[in-house]
Amino acid sequence: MKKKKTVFIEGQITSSFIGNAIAKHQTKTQIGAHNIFLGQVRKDKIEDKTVKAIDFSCYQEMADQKLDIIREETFEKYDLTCMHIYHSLGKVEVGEVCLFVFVSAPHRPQVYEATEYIVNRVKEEVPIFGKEIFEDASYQWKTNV
Amino acid sequence: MKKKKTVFIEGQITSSFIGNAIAKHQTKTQIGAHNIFLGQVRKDKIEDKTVKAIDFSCYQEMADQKLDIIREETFEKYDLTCMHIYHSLGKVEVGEVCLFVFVSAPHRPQVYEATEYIVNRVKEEVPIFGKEIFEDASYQWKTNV
Amino acid sequence: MKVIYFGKIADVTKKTVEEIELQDKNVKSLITFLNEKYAINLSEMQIAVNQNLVSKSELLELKDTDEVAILSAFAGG
Amino acid sequence: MKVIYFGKIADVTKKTVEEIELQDKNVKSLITFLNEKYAINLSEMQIAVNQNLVSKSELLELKDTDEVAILSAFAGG
Repeated sequence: MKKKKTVFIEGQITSSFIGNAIAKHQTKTQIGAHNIFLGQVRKDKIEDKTVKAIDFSCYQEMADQKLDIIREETFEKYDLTCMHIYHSLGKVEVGEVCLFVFVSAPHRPQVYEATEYIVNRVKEEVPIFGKEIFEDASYQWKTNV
Repeated sequence: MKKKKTVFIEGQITSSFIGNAIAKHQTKTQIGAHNIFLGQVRKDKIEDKTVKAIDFSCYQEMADQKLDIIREETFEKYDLTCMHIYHSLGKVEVGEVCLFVFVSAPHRPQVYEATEYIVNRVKEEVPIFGKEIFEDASYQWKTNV
Repeated sequence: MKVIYFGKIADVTKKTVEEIELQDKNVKSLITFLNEKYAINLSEMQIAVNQNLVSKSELLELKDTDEVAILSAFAGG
Repeated sequence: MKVIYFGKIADVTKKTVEEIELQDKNVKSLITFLNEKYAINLSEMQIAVNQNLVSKSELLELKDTDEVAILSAFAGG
């Protein structure tokens, strides 16, 4: 049976978590190229309000299924040694990382495109919802456009 | 006067160095997307020999100039908030990271291509030399083809 | 039929799960129900049946054993 | 004229810097010198004058104040 991947992380994805993930790949000596995408919560201004944090939630059963499909189809499409996707749930403050996509391959040509492909599919297909919380404690629901 | 950038690092680029670099960008709240490329020394087999490490050296005055040009032209070409390039000098063992390119922008569309552009130019234009040291202590000079 | 709500939808309905009895058990009449009870517009919702998005114009039949979810716009990343 | 060597070139010449006297102070005769003294082929070297690569077919004049560097293939990354 396939090991269940832990994709969702409560709160921000810390820089030390990312550093550890990189360190763990040093034993995979067939790898020559890593590419990493990080989504960071931006201090957006919307009209007169300023984003302070995003509160993420998800439809977990569907999200897990969609992430499995994305993983499978990415491996079919690109020659990768490994790939990892992590996303925050709950509150992530401005400046903190909420998405971490990590792609590794023997050689570099495909790693950039593979990363972009994964990030786009995660944004479009995975049922994750985000409440943009403003500095005055009001909020609005974020949409990926 | 422009602050001199430290690009060259003695030995491997550690995962904690990379983690720290990520952490430092959390105060830049206009950033929404980071893309990171890492070059890792691969355990290549060349005929019957196995690579154990690469010993890097460079023509520093020329390398610094070329890196300045690459930085400048990347900023002209892509809408980035910041970018960093780090490369190892001296001995880097198999599994260790020798190149770290870090690109950040408000939005994600250009970060992948900008990273690829920088990595390609670093490999083609910066006078860095590498001795591939085999497990039997013999060596050969690496070439980027 | 059990229907689950996510994101902005759950915010509007003020619940995350609801037992709904429809005359015609299909997607169309579920949309009508949501529109009438909560004033949720078609454009604001996506419908997943057993974890797969379905077309909102479909007359797809819904079974009591189906997992039916009403989702607002995705916002991951 | 001072010439500096890098990478495999320095490995072959067994030095990193050398004072060279050429009859004709230009790129062509420098290449000839390196080929005769060290058997370094044209295809194995790149020539930088004042930190910029120059064409190896050029008859570019070299001044004593120029920084002339002979480089092997680049291998960064």
